[in-house]
Amino acid sequence: MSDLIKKVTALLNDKTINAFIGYEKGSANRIRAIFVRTEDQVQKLILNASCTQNLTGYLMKHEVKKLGKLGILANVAALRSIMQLASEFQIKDGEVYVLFANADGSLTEFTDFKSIETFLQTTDTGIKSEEQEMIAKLEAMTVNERWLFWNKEFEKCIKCYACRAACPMCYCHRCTTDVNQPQWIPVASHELGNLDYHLMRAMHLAGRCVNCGECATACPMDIPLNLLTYQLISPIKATFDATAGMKADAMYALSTYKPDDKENFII
Amino acid sequence: MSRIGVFVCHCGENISATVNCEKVAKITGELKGVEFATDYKYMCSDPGQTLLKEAIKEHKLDGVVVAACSPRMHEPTFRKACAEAGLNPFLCEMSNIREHCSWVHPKDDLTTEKAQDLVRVMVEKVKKNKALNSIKVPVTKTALVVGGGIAGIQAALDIANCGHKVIMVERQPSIGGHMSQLSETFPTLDCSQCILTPRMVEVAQHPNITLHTYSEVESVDGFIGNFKVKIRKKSKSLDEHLCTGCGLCTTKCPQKKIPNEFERGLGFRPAIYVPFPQAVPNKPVIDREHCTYYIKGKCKVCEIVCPTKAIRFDQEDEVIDVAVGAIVMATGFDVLKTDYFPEYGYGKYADVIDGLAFERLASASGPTQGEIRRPSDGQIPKKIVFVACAGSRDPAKGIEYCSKICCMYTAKHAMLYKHKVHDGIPYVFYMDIRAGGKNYEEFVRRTIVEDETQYIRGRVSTIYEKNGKLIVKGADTLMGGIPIEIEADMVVLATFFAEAHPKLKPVETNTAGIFLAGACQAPKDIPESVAAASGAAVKVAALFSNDELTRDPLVAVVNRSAPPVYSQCVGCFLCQSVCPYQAIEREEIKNRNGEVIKTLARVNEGLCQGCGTCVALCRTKAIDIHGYSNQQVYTEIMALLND
Amino acid sequence: MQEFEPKIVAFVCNWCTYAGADLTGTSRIKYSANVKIIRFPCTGRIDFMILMKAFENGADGIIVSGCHPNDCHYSTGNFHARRRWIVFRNLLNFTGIDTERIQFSWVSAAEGFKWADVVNNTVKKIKEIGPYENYNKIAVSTLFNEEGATNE
Amino acid sequence: MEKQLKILKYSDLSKLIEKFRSQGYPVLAPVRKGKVVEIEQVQSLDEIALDVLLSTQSAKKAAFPKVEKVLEYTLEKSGTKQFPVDPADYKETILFGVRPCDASGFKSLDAIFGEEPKDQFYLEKKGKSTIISFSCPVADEYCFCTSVGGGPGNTAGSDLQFTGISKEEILVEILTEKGEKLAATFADLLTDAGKDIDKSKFLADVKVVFDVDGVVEKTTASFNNTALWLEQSLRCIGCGACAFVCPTCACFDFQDEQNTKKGVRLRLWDSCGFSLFTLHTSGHNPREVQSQRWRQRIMHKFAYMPEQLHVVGCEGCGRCSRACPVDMNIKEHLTAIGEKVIV
Repeated sequence: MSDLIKKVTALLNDKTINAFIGYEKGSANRIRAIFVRTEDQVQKLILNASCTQNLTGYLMKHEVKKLGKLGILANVAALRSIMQLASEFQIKDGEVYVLFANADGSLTEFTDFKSIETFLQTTDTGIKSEEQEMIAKLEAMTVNERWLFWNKEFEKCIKCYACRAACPMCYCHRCTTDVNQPQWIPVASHELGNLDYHLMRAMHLAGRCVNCGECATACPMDIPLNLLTYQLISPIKATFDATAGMKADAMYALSTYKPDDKENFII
Repeated sequence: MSRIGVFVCHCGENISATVNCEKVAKITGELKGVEFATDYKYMCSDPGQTLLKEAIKEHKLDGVVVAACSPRMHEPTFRKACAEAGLNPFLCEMSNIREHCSWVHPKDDLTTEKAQDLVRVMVEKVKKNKALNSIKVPVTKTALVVGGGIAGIQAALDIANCGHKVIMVERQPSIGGHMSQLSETFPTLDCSQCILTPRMVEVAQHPNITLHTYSEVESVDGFIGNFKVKIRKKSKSLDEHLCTGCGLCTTKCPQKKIPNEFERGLGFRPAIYVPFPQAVPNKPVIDREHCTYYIKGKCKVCEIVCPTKAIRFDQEDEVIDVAVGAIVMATGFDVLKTDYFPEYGYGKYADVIDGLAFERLASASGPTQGEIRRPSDGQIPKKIVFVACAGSRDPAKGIEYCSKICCMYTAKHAMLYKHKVHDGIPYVFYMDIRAGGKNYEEFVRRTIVEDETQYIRGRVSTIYEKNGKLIVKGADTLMGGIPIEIEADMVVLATFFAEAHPKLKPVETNTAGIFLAGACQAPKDIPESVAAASGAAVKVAALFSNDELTRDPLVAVVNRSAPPVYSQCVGCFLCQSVCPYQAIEREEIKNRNGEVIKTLARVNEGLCQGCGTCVALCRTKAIDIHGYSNQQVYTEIMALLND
Repeated sequence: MQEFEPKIVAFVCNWCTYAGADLTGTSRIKYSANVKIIRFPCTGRIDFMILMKAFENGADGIIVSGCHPNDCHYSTGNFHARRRWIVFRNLLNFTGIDTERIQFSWVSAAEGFKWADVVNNTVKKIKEIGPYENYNKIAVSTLFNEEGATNE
Repeated sequence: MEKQLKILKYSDLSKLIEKFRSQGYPVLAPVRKGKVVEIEQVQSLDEIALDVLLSTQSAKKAAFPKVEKVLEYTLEKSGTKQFPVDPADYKETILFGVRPCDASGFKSLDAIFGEEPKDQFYLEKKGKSTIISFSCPVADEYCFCTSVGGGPGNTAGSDLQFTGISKEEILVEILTEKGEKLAATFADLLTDAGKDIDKSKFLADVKVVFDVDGVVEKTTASFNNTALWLEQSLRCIGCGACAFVCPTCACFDFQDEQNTKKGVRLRLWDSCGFSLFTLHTSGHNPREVQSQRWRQRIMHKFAYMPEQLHVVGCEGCGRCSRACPVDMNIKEHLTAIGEKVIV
């Protein structure tokens, strides 16, 4: 019996939590979320290198919340999601029991925000090198080449909103794109509607994205959506010294300011 | 279906010289929803406004666009006219076809087309306008007066005599301000204390005035009519109710050699002290920085000698919250710091003093009992130099404007000196003599002619000490700029004031309900300070003459809907962190059991000033702002770009 | 061939730039008629989507202007706006949208001359760059009377 | 009509596409785009990805596009002027290289859009499409066509079906008059096939995993089984990926896009998985939670459509499961429902 199964069994037994969000084996070698409440379900829990999904989006889901006090198996991105959600008043301290899976398979438990913050201070939170390379490749293009690149990518979009549904930070009940007075974002999945939607979403995630990559993973049309928000991470860090999801009481980069913020384009 | 009226103003020829106003009216009259369109010579004139009102009634208009000058100029005019015709004033918009069109473009088709575009934008906008009602906020009819100098005293008494409550806050242990330091006042040479003291007492005894001395304003929140102020009452180490003001403690205090601020450092005071004999309230405070007990933990002589046992060493600062409807800032001034005048040796040579210090020397209640004796050795100076414009009218010192009152007080100083030291010679270096005011010119003349003061037009370049004398070097520009050198016994600098500008968050830029009085605004002499104070008091009284204030309802609002959604708001409160007015509040939605089921943002419309920063940031578009709503601006963009 | 007359929208705050443009008028300083102003209470109010809407409705260029830093009527609106533009420009640039077509400026109520300069220089620049064809290809107007536009 | 069998050489496929093009037919076929495969207009055979298991999206967009203009209008002072789009204004089109489940998926769409009032936009497009399907030589574990009455060589809905029978030859089944008419245009490339070709030898083996009638019966009876729907849908994040790749999902939304002068009315895909799908203006939402939406999705396909339209709204293509970001596997869920004892 793995440490994880032992731990979760104990948590459920002593009623620390009512349900635990973890991973189970899915179809065709996929890994998927499981909401563990019973002994049978506990036995299905797995933990391996393929368990990369950021499960925190489920913490915002109505019917999952209804299961009672939740525990969650978290990776680094998930910890940061929790911090960012906390800073936006969506999760209260102590509301969620967090088990973190270390690289060696051991578990660290977090019962409060402070300990997560401390942990994150010494943790690598950067984006992957291949993502960095892709961004660099795009940045090396001309403006027009980039336009054509994204045009081609957005053309594929079918507005299924899987990116939004998978994103832990897209917890709004009514997204801007669902607002129709005025209809800021065309509902239609034509070129303009797609561009508007993805620009809007990227902008709303600027300074909030914790680079978990769920949007791109979720996209059935294989659009590299994560690059849009990832690209903004380093300028926001460099210009405003802000990184999303590092502290539970952090100020959002775009709702604060410094009188001497630097720019070079305003005349 | 809208019924919009378009009124195109010629503004005489200001608009019609380059814009074809008839054409603008004709073309925009064809827009969907426009019921009536016309052009007229002067829309803002009486007949113009009548035309507007008649058209509203006749054509049953539900929206009005006036194409004329800048809305910053006449928007209130036309909104008022609409209201008089029974149309909600917020259904009226203006297109700026003068400042933004006719005045900046040549007479050609493009200019007329631009005017049409600008009108079309407003026609489409006004279709999305909503009838709004002005916001009413109650007025707390208590005024806060910050500063207990002559301006503050005057303002407080005037407001109190109008029947309103006043709270006065003074930083020093006593009210009276700088005027209490003055010896005599120009141009009548009345005794300053004699005029001031009765007014100070009147403040203390006035049933409508609450006085907090040795206190400072810590924070101001809120808005006109409804300020919330925190006042820190610094500990006086004294039970004021028990203290009779007998003064025994001040005479017995072993710590006696503390430079006296009131005397500009020319005299000394003990650690427990009353700043000056006529102080109001006439009760001492302990200066904890210098008190032996607070420094060494031993002494308590004052406690021992106090007949009423009023000393309280463990007393702490008290912070009180008060609600006021208006604030009068009468924080006065400070004399410019000494490091502004290194070339004059100010702060370096004991006998180079500023004007206020000279007032103390000349004062009968001052450190020398009114005898002019120089600080260094107590000798009576036989040659004295007064330097006017020290620091003012001098860009190099950062202050380009005239300090205005120095000419008069320098003349007064020279005169007082001559009256007290008959054989002495007063010199005055000046740039110009600015003696505008009743009996002022005569006063200066008297100084020059009767009191034989040597007026030299020129600037002093440097002052240095040599053999116990102060060498004053300057030039006489009326004598072709010949160098002048005077061996003086004492120098008085008519130094500039550093006005104590109010710095109040969060209302530092929007000061509705906050008024300025006295020298905190600009250099003023006593009559001017008093006049400004009375002016501010009238403003306050006018404000307090209403039970409610009305203001434009162009504020943000968070949408609400039926359960279970309640609002599009998800409660991320990013709006709260951008709001410069703390106008975003948290509203908890509770179920029947009293459990919180949702927390929403809510706008306090009394606090909101309508900047709309929250609106731009809201991801769910739950916040919108009246007058510049999402619908309105979106429509404006579409209308502008789709002709 | 007729000269290209760009459509340029200016989004300005009421207190500084709008008043500055009023001053340009009262001072009778001439500038190009291509630029038309839409008034906002504050640059803080200007949602980034407003810029997108301008392009998709056919604007060739955009001016966004407000109070100088520290001079905001609401004390901090322009600071927030500045951050927003710093980020949004990055995003636009990354998605291949031509940020040369957006001119940001601070124009105070006293800078009537500056406003005329900002307008004239922007018009000149956009005339050089030409119509915004990339965006025009996907603009709202393409939905109208376009054979097969919806039939994939 | 009676089915005709012909043989076409692989080497002539290129000519075949050229022929279609030269006759002016737009040809829609699967095209590889990175990891996804889209059905798009092609000019030549090289563009077509014939070796893929399935296109990412189904072929339904040929007759039911994701964005479809139905009306233009102008906002005049006198009122709104309408300029309806003529549904008949659509070219005869060839849908080439799609799978049998795509072709048979049109049965469901035909039933839905063929109900009164008939949907001319769909019916015109569908009527003008000739479908050439390719039977499936391989399948993956998401496929379950055989469980819902289809199969890798199912010819329902196809006008022509191609089956590779060797490296050189393709068996061509001419199934409909429309197919026959089209086949006549390339008769020169066809030779007669022997009657003894066993097509099934060339098809993938797709196991039957549940009894569809049992699933329909049990789904119909499970409306009030909230625990079942909740348990199955806890993982669901409420996106529309499943519906948008589905060959039979037909829900749509109308949106007007307009400026201050004119506008267009668009028909757009919609999904019952979205919370917004049933949201009333009042704020009330009859399907408030995701389990109710999931129930709707399953019941629509396996209870309401069989009952009202006499078709099962599922072809077993498994696209929804492949596209699902959180691995909601419909085959697994249907199997579970089939096994469930209804109380």
